[in-house]
Amino acid sequence: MINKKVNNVEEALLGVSNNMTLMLGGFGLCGIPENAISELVRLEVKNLTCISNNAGIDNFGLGLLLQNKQIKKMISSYVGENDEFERQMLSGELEVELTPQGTLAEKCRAAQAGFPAFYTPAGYGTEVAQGKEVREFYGKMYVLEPAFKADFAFVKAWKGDEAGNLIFKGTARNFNPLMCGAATITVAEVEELVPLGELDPNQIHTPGIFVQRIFQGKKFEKRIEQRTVRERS
Amino acid sequence: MINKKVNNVEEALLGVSNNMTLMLGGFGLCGIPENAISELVRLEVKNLTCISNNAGIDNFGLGLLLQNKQIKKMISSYVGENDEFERQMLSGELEVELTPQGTLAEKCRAAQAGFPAFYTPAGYGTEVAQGKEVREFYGKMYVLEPAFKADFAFVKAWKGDEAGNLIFKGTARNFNPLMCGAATITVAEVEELVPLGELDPNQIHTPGIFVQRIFQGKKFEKRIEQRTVRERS
Amino acid sequence: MLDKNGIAKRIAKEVKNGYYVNLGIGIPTLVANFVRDDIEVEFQSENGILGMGPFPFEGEEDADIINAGKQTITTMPGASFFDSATSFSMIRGKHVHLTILGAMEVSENGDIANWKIPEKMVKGMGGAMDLVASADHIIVAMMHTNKRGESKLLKRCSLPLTGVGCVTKVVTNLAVFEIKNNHFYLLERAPGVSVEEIRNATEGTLVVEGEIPEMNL
Amino acid sequence: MLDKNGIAKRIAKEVKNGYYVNLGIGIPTLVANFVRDDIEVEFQSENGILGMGPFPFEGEEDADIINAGKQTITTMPGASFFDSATSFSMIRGKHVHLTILGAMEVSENGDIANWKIPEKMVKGMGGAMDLVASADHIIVAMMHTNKRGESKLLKRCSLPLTGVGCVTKVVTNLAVFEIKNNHFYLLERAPGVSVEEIRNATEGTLVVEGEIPEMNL
Repeated sequence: MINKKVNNVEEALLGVSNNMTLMLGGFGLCGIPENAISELVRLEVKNLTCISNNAGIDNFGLGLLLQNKQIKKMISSYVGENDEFERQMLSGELEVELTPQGTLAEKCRAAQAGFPAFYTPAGYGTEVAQGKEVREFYGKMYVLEPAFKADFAFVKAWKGDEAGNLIFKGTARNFNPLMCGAATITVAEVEELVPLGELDPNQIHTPGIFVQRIFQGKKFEKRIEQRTVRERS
Repeated sequence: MINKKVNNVEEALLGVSNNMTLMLGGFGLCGIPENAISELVRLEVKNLTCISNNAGIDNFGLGLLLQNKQIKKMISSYVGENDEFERQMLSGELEVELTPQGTLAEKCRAAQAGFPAFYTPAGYGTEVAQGKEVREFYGKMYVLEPAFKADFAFVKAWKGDEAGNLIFKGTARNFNPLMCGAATITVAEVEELVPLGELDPNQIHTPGIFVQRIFQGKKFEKRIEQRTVRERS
Repeated sequence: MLDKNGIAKRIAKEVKNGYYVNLGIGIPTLVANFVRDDIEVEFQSENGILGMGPFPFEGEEDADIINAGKQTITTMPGASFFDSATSFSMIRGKHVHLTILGAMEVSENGDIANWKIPEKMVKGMGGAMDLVASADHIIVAMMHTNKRGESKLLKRCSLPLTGVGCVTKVVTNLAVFEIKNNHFYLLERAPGVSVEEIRNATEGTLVVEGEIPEMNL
Repeated sequence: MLDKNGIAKRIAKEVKNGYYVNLGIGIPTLVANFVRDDIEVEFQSENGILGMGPFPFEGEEDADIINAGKQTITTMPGASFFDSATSFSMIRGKHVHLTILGAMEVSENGDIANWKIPEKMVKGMGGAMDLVASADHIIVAMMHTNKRGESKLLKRCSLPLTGVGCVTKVVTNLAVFEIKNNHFYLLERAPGVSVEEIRNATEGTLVVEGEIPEMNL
C-alpha cells in the first residue's frame, strides 16, 4: 500500500501558488472541496484558473475566491446564482470559458485517462465550436475538444482510506471522480478517513492510484442551494 | 422503474440471428456470459462476428462456438490457450482482428457513450495502425480508432435487479460494464437477481439504463484457467 | 390558453412506456407530476442520478442528493448514482429517450437558443448543449411569447444557439407544434385558442393542415 | 549467468518507493517476490485490480479474482477492482509508473516485438501495446538469446512490433542495459559473465563505457 495520508489541509495544499490551474469538484454546492477552498482563501494565491462546473454562490464555495479576486479565469458550464461573478464577467475583470457540461466532464476524464482530445457532438453549430476543428462521422457533426491540463485537482469524497481509495455519496459524486488523476497532483478531502481494509475493494469509486494526497476535512458545512420539500400527507 | 426482467435465457436471446455482431464480456474465462453462450450454441446461429477480449478455451467459453464453426470473425486482444482457434485462424477459416486490450475496452466505452472514434497511442508504429489515421498531439503520436457497432451485448454480473442495475464481483467486472449499452440490445445474466430496492443506489456498477434484458442464470460453472496457490506455512 | 402546469400536463402525454427522460429546469420539471401512473418511466438528472423521486418530506432533505436544478430530491426503488461522465454517456449515447427543456427562442428549422443574452445575461449552457446535440426526441416547453410580447417561435434565432436543427416538438401556452421540413406544423390548439391567434403570435413559418383539434388534456 | 529468478531479482531493484507497477506474464510476474519489504509499492494487473497480493492458500481460490495471466490471486489491504477502461486509464494516463514485460526481440532504438510470429504463432498483444505506448519507464525482462542461440537484442526487430522507441531498460540473463541514443548501453554484467561474452551475444550496437561492474543482487 502506498500511503497518501497527509495530516491537514495546510499540508495537503503545499505547493499551490499563483497562476496555477486548479480543478475543483462539485455540482452547485454539492460535493465541493470546502476545506481546500478555505485554505486557498487563507493562502491568498492569485491569478488562478479554476475548472469547476459552477462558480459557487456569492458567499460560499468558489464565490469566496471570486470575492477575494483570486480568480483570473473560470472554466465552467453554468454560472448563474452568483451576482459577484456576473459583475466581474460583464466588467471584463474575469475571463470566462463556458463549456458544455458533458464536454467539461469528458475533458477531465480525457486528462485522467491519457487521451489528448475527443470528438463530441455538443456545441456543434454554436459559438462553443468557433475556432475548433469540426468533423463528420457517420453523417453527424462533431467538435474536437482537448483534454484539460491542470496543476492541482481538489476533490471531496464521503469516505476514503490511506491508500487514497475514495467513495462518494449520492449526487455529491458528480465531477469528483473524473478530476482525480486529471491534474499533476490530486488532493482529496474526505468526511471520514477509515482504517485500511475497511472499504470493500469491489465498491471503490476512485482507486487510490489517482490520488496523491488525502486528509480528513475538519468541517463540512454542506449547504443546500434549493431546499425543496413536500408536505407529509 | 422500467422492468427489464425476462424469464429465461431463451427469452433473453430472442432476435439473435445469423450474421450478427455480438459483444461478449469476460477476461479469459472470468466473468463470461456462460448461459448466453450455451444458448447461442443451441440456437446454432452462424456467421457471427464476436467481440470479446479472449476466445475461450477449446471446450469452454467461446471455444464452444468455435468448435461449432458458428464464428466467422473474432475481434479480440489475446487468443492464446485455444488450439482450435489457432487452427482455424492459420487455415484461414476464421477471420481475426487483433486489437490492443485498452483499445478494445475503449471501443466499447465509445459505443456506450456516443463517441464516434478516439485517439489512442496504443499500436502506433505497428501493424495495428496500418490503414488508420495517425495524428500528433503535444509531440506524441496517436491512432484514430472507431467505436464498435454491435447488435447484441452479452454480459455477466454478480447481482442485479429488475431495473437492470448491475454489480460485478472482483476481476469478473473487466469488459462487462463497458459492453452494457454498447450494442443495440444488452442482455445481462446474473448470479443473483435481487428484489428491487435491495441494491444500494450508491454502489451500482452499471445503471439499468444500459441494460435491455436481465435474467438469473441457471448455472455458472466459473472455471479457473490457472489454479495457482501457495503453501500454508 | 395554458398556464405552466398546463404545458407540463400536455407534455406529459408525450412520455411513453419504457422511456428514460431528462427534464430541464422550470416548466419541464413539472412534467413529472403529470405522467400517468400506469406506465414505466425513469427520470434522469444530468448531475448524476437515474430514478429520481419526488421532493423529500420536510426534515429529510439530504445536501448530497439533489437534481440538476440544485433542488433536494429523493430516489425511487431501482435508482442509481453515477459520475458526470457516465451521466453524459447516457445522454450522448442516446440511452435517454426524451429530453424536455425550456428555451428563449426556437426556429422553424429546429434551432434552439436558451443559454445567453449577449452583454446582458450569461448563465451558461449547463448540460443543455449535450442534451440537444444527442437526443433523438427533443421537446421544448415554453411560453409562446417573451415578456415584450414577441414571438419565441422564429424564422431564425437571434440569440446565440444552444443547438442546431434538433428540436422535434414545441409545446407552448398556445399550441403544440412539430418541427419538420423547416416549418412549424401546428398539431393542437390550447383550449379556447384559435388558429388565428396562434398564427399572429408565431413569427416562423406556420403550416396548418386541415382541422386543428383542441388539446385533450 | 542468471536464471529467471535472478533476472527477476535484479529487476526488483528498479522498483522504487511509491511506485505503481504493472508486471507482465512470465519472468516479470516473479519480480513481485523480490521487492524489498521496506518500500511502498502496489501492483496493478490490467484485467482490473490494483493492490494485487500473492497466490491464495489452497482451497481459497476464487474464480472471480485473477490476474492478467489468468492465475488465481489475492488482494492486499487497500486494493480495488475496476473495469478494463479504468484499468487502461491508469496505464495510458501514466499513473502506472513502471511496466515490466517480456519480449521476443528488442532493438537498439527501443522497439519491442512480443506478440506475433507471422504464419506460426499469434497469441495477440493483450495489453502490451497499450502498456508500451504509454509508460515512461519500460523494462524488458528476457533471456539474452532465443532457443536457436540468436541474439534478441537487435539493430532492428524482425518480428511485427508491439511498440516503437519505448523500451528504456533491458535485463537479461547476461546483463543490464539502458537504451538511449539508439544504442544498448551496458550497465552491469551478470555474475561471472564477461563484457566479451555479452558483446558476442548482442547483435545491436553495444556501448561499453569504462569499467562495467558485476551486478549486486
